[in-house]
Amino acid sequence: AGELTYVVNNESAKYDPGTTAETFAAPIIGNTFEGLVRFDANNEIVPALAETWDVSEDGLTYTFHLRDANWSDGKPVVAGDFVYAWKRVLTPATGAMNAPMLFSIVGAEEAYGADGAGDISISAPDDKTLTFTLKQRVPYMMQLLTYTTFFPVRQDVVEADPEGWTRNPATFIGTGPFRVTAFNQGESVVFEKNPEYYDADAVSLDKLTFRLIPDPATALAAMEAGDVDGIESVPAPEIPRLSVESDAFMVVPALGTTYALFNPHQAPLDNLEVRKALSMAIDREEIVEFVLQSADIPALGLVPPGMTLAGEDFTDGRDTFGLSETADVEGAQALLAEAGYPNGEGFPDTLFVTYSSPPIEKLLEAIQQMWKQNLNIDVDIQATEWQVFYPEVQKVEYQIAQMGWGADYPHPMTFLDNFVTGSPNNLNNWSNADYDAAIAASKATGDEAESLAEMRKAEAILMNDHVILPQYHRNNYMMMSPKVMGFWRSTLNVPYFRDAHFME
Amino acid sequence: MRATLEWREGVSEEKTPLVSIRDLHKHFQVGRALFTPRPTLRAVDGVDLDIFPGETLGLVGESGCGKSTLARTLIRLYQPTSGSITFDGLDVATASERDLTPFRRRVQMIFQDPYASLNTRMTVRDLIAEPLEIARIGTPQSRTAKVHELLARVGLHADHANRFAHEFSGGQRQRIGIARAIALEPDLVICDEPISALDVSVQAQVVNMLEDLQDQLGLTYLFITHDLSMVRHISDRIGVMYLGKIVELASNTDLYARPSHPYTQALLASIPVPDPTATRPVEPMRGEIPSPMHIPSGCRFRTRCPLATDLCASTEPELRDIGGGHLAACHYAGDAAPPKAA
Amino acid sequence: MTPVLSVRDLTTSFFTQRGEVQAVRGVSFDVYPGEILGIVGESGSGKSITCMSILRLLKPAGRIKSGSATFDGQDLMTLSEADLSDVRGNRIGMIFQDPMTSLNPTLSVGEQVIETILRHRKATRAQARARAIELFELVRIPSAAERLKSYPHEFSGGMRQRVMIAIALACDPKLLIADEPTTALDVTIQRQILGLLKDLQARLGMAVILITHDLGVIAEVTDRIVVMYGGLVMETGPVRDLFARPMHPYTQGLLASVPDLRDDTHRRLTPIPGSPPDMAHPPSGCPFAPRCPHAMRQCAAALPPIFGTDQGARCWLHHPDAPKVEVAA
Amino acid sequence: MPLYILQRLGMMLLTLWAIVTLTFFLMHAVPGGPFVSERMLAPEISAALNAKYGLDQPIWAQYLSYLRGIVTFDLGPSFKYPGVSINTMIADGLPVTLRTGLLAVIAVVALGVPLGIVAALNRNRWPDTTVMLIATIGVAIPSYVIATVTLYIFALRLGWVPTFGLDDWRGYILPVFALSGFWVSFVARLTRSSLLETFEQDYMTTARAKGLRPGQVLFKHGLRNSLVPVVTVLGPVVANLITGSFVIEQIFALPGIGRQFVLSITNRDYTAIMGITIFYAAALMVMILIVDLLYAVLDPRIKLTEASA
Amino acid sequence: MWEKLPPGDGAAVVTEPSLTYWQDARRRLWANKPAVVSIAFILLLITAAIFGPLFSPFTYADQNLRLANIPPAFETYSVADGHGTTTRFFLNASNFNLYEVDAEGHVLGLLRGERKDMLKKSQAFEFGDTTITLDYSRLPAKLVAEDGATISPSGWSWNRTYIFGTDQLGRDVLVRQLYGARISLTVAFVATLVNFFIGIFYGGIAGYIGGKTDAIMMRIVEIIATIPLTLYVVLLMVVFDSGLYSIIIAIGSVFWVDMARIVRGQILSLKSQDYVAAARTMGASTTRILTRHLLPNSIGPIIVTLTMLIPSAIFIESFMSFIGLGVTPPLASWGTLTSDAVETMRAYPHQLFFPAAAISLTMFAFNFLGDGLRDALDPRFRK
Ligand SMILES: Nc1ncnc2c1ncn2[C@@H]1O[C@H](COP(=O)(O)OP(=O)(O)OP(=O)(O)O)[C@@H](O)[C@H]1O
Ligand SMILES: Nc1ncnc2c1ncn2[C@@H]1O[C@H](COP(=O)(O)OP(=O)(O)OP(=O)(O)O)[C@@H](O)[C@H]1O
Ligand SMILES: [Mg+2]
Ligand SMILES: [Mg+2]
Repeated sequence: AGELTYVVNNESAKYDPGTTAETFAAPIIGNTFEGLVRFDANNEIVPALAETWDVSEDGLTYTFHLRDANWSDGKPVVAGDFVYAWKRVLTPATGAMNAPMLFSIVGAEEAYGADGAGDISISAPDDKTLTFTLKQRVPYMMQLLTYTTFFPVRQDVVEADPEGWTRNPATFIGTGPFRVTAFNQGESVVFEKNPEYYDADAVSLDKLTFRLIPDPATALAAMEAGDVDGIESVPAPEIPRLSVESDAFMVVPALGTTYALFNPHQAPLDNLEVRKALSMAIDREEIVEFVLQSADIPALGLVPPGMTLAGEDFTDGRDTFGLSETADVEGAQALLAEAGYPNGEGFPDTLFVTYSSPPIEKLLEAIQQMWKQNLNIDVDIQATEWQVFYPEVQKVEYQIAQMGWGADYPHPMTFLDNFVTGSPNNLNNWSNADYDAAIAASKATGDEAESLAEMRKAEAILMNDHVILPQYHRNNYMMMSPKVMGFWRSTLNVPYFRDAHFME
Repeated sequence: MRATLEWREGVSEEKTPLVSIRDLHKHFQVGRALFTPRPTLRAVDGVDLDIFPGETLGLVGESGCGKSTLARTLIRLYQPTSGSITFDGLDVATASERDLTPFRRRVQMIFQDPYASLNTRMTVRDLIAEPLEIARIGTPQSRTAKVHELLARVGLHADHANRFAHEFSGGQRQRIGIARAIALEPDLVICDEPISALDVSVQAQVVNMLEDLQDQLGLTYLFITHDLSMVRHISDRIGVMYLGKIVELASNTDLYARPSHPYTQALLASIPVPDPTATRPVEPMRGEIPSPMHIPSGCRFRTRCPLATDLCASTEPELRDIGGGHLAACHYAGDAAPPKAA
Repeated sequence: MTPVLSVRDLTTSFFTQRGEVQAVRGVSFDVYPGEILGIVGESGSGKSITCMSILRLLKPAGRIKSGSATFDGQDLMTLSEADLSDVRGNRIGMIFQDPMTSLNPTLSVGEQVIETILRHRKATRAQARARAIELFELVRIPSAAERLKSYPHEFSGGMRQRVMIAIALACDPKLLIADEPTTALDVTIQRQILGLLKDLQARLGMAVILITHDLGVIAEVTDRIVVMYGGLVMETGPVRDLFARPMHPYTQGLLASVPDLRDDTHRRLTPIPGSPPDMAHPPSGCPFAPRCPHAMRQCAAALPPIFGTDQGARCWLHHPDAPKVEVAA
Repeated sequence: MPLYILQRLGMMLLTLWAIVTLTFFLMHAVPGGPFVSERMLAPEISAALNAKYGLDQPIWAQYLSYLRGIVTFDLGPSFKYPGVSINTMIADGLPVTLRTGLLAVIAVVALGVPLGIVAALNRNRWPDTTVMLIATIGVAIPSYVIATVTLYIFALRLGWVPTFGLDDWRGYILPVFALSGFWVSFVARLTRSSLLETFEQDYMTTARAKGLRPGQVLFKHGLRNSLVPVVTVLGPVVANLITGSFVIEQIFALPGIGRQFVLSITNRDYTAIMGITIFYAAALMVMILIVDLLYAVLDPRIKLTEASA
Repeated sequence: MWEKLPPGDGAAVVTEPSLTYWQDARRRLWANKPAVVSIAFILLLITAAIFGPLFSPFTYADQNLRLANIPPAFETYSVADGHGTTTRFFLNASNFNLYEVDAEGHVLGLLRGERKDMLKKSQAFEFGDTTITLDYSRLPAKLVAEDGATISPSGWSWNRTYIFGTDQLGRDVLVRQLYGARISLTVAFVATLVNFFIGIFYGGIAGYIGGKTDAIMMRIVEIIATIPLTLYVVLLMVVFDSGLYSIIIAIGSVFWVDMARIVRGQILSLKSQDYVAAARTMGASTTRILTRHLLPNSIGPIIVTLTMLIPSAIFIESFMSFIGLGVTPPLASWGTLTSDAVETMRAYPHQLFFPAAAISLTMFAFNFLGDGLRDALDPRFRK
């Protein structure tokens, strides 16, 4: 029992699980919908709407056996709902941003290219069974299935109002522990316990409110004044104080890495020595301790810690790729001299572009100054709106560009896939046949350990080429009243209130 | 002693008028009605007038009869409603502001309200030097010298050049206006009650100065005033205005000797005499003063005229020559004796 | 008879960047009930400032340095601002010299009359309006009712002046201070207005201070005159005596400057030669001395007192020891 | 007069058209688009989205179809928020913005003008100095600082007002204060300067000479003649305030259109940009028309001349 | 005594030097103390902005990350190490770091203790034989000696190294502010110029000419005022590049509309004055009537508006910098310093205080100067 108010800083534009790609939608969809499987508080895959599942020997055919569960309006969830939902995503007219997530299903990509027509190997042999076949092995398929794109939607509701159904509490019918009672745009989303939820007994909260407070400082004030029970983020300068002062303060590891991209097609960054020198010359520890003033982790590689495969964390025993957490000034200077710029002389004017964001700009200023001090080179920073910045990065028209990546699913591949030749997210047009081969090999094998080894190999190839400048691995900093128990936030940033309850 | 301009002896035939006004009208929309048409006020309602070079034309008339409006229209501060104004060949009524530039230089005006016409943010020096500056005459030093000279002419101190208009008395302000108007030695000066605020001694001084200037430079004056003794003294010809129209126009001697319009007669009879022992006839005129928003039919003076007849109510009298160039707009002026003249 | 207004030793200066301008330098006079007192004098001699000082209406730069003005037994100089505002516009009406700038350009002329009435009289708006129409008719503004709605800029100079007169007369004041009330009026209307003043004077016993340059008007309506020069009263006396026998050379010069109506010979006018003193640096002696045809060393040395009782003049010539000079006008 | 108003309204449509056209092409000329999001879209997805929203059409065709929409008062669907029409977006956000905005307008008038009067009446004495010091700080400190600082002090430290939202009347205090601070200061200064000018006029002496009470002199004669610059400022201010402020709505978490507008620009939500711009333009032009009409009411010498005159 | 006065005597002729309006105005301005002080302040500020940084060991870009967020004044503690040396240091209460200082208040460096103990919320520091524990399990944090006694500060001191403290990257706030003054004052200057030369004349011409011209000109103003600034700025940024030059263009092209409207309103009510009519009859050109008559008489609202628009310009610049048009990091303007510091307002108020105070003080100076100018230009005002 109880009412809980949780502050979010951003509002999503779309709550349609199938079409949205916005991280801000996750808190709402994550508490109102469930897919076949879900993560528990320990980031383990547990059954959700699917009670059991079988994967074929070759790892290509998946069969899920659904439990008896109802939609929030009382209608039973059937396998056909999944078939409808997934095929809808694969219809271009739907405008689903994450449609490519389904492209590994046989026939899916072809169907998308043909306006949704064609055979897609998704089927529901009966109301309780869902099966699909993949073109190739996808080692992270189960993790992927926790993503909203794979959630079922109700055909009757969606077709009645394809655009508007997610805006109306009456038609926003889900399968999750809560259901929406009010969408107050720009202000709040209010939920109540969903009595039709298959595990409704576990749900304690009667009322849950996500209050939109865009300004983290205001949100913090609201939290400190006791007006709300939890806030999604805290202003960075307050982290030292809160971490000692407040028992509501929480550090939640996030699967994210902040890095910069070197454009290997542009002088002087086409020179590996230059790239490596630049990367070696920054003191990541100082950045974390004094610039971010947070508990973030200095990054020496692309993939963040926190993803376990074959019983090991991906980053366990990872090489440092010639980098160190503190700056290796002499090494960097030597490399730069080798590259033809002793003591930075003759180093061409270089532009470091970023998107407008005060903390990121601050970080870049620190890096800029480190390069200046340690290597005596001048790099200009240019911050522009995301809308201006991103298209230029897409066109690979930059020298150094600030970037970052957060996991879509908790598997290293979500990071590594981005650097495969031809990937839409390969933003510096880096191409390496060995890398591509290692990624392909990692996907092809059914052996987790081998897959892990191939991925580590791939990361090493990428990192040793120094086309990215890793900076730090992110944590999320939030607050939740210590009276609230059972709340957890996943490493994918979804806050789960399913089990949340107030301590007596 | 100065020779009177003998305009009657055929000068007018030779001389082309400097200013020639024909059937000039200036109407105003008055009041502030947001959604109904606003009433029309006929301030100047059909004026014909010639002003000859070198003469002083006096203009007298009842307060509110349209003298200032006529003057302001003549100088194109108001856009005429209809009619024509010709100044030395220039069609003032329709000329563009650019074409008016030389005209503006040649015609100056002394405003009835001295204070309002002086920019309070300028020193007297700047005020008086402004026309010179506009005309690009002289250097700053020579202009200052000229300003001092002008100040002396109107009876002010050179010291006053540094002060601002609000530091002066009414009469002093008036004199600043006069100095400014004559600074350029224009061809025509329109004097709208230039001396009413001055004490008699200064009046005399200023009038003498105006006359001297006229002698030296051949200036022409249009002299609007209520001071009938002064207008008689200074004018060559005098026009009498009543409710937007000229009702009588004659040489100064002629007008005083032979006032032919009943309004002129009433006017002359009302002049106060600076002699406490003098006795005066009873009030010469009674009756409601008509308003320029409701001008009476026929003769506009008939409502107050002791001689008015039915003819006066129906037909508007023309301004006609009643002999010797003496013009009057009365059916019974001159030879046509009034029927029941007392 | 006790005077309605008794001004004693009024001294007013303006404090400007250039120093002190002594506009009024110790003016004294009395106004008796039902009397019309004329003030004439050189332009800039302090007439207007005297009047403004009486009602304490000077602009901030001006300061009354000393003196008193007793009206109805109260010294206006020491009255509180609130009490004074009950006197202003009510028991003392004031007509300003400059009618254009003295009327509020954004209020209709009618409103400006009506508000005065409403301020001092218990009247409804309609009554006040009726009174305003009556006043407009009294001052001969045609179509009075209609023109209440007009704005000052829609009126001719003379009409504005008459609006000022209407405002001043609105509450039947005991004393009217009229600063050149008829300069912008033609003679017929001037006569009617002067007739109106005389009528009010006779009917209500209203006293009037009339400032004018028109000696004809002075001669016609005033009972007594005060002649001012250089911030000082130069001569005062009953109008007939003063016109007949001006005692002060300045008064003589003034009277001599008037053009003669009966004369059409374009005879040159005879102004007083020279120019008036600069009040920022007033001479220590008689301010008229530099222009006076009879000036003596004594005149430049010391300011003369007023000699004479009924008719008096501030001139050393009237000192018993002074040489007698021909002072005929 | 009615003719004048009609003419102005006609001109307004023309101006609106110009604004729509300029904004439309400007908006499309600016880099980015509604579907640039956090991450890269596969080309086929972008193509699908562009086709869905008609962005694959030539620009002039988009322009014409947009124009067709607005003549029927249909501002179109949001590109960013599927299922939301711009009409509802404005209708939803407007009440909040209007309430705070109008309160701020009231504050501007009810505080700015009296403060200006007090300052003018006490020229160079302590009340004047105090008001002018506050007014100077009021313009020198931007509203986001005022908002953040007051929020910290009054909501968090003192707990006098809620930290966010408008659920009770106290919630309005800080947003309205922060919204109006700059304009209160501006109006106070303008009023003061204008009044001082008016105090020098002769008719103020006349008003005193008539025995009017100080209040009458001040309000009827002084203030009215000083209002032209104040009204000039107030007109656009009203239009500004009733269309909201990003900063204030952001900091106090108000669901208004001011924040929405800025977001729509960062998101390149084309229809929302256009819709709110049109709304603002209309509000501004109506206010400016009202200002012009007020000029004529305040000062009869100002003539409203029809453009044809 | 009674003999005739020789002509010319008795008239004390004192002639004052001839002053034009402008000379007179200047004289009045010099007599206005607040205005003179303001002029001095502004000149000082400009001088400081130009030459000040030369006297500092730091540049706007020099970072010392370890000395980030140091306040301008602090309470110092002294600890003896048992070998005759005492260490003076202070505690930064917002990030729980200890910084060594010398007796004068020069900051010597960050004191490194053991790793922070996140559980016990404490950190130990060793000074020779003495160990001191920083205990922040309870706020305010306190320093505890080995015997468990709380150490109290020995006094307080101004920060001599960084007079205004340091920012989040350990840069000298004062030096950054001096550099920021260059940009912000330039922006203020440009805004003033634009308002003077475009706003005032645009509004003046519209108001004075009236009619069709006015209608069209004011519609253009409406259009400029409505087109979203952000779009416009983004486009400018794409066309030109970021930098001061583009800010000048951006501010120059849109930042005068308020002034134009104000001036137009003033002119509308002034143009029917008789002195304008008088000037027209003298043949004065429109320019002259505007510059000599109408504008001087509108100076009050003009100056007020100008002094209000300057801070707006300074903040618009920071907004433009945020979206990429404007100063590029690490350079900062007063506007960007202020907006960056809002985030740290609670933890490090000095970072907000100094730029905000700089802007406010400058505005005071501009206001006093503006008021002084206005009074100087209006002869009717008494002193
Ligand atoms: N701007 C205006 N708008 C409307 N009516 C006006 C305007 N100017 C003058 N009038 C009206 O026109 C008539 C004539 O005014 P004008 O000023 O010409 O009179 P005048 O002869 O100069 O009188 P006075 O001798 O009193 O100055 C008056 O009735 C006046 O009310
Ligand atoms: N604000 C002021 N500052 C400085 N001097 C002033 C000011 N007002 C008036 N004076 C001076 O005071 C003197 C008296 O002025 P006042 O207006 O009383 O003259 P007046 O007798 O009414 O003259 P007029 O007949 O010309 O109206 C003049 O010399 C004038 O210059
Ligand atoms: Mg007139
Ligand atoms: Mg006077």
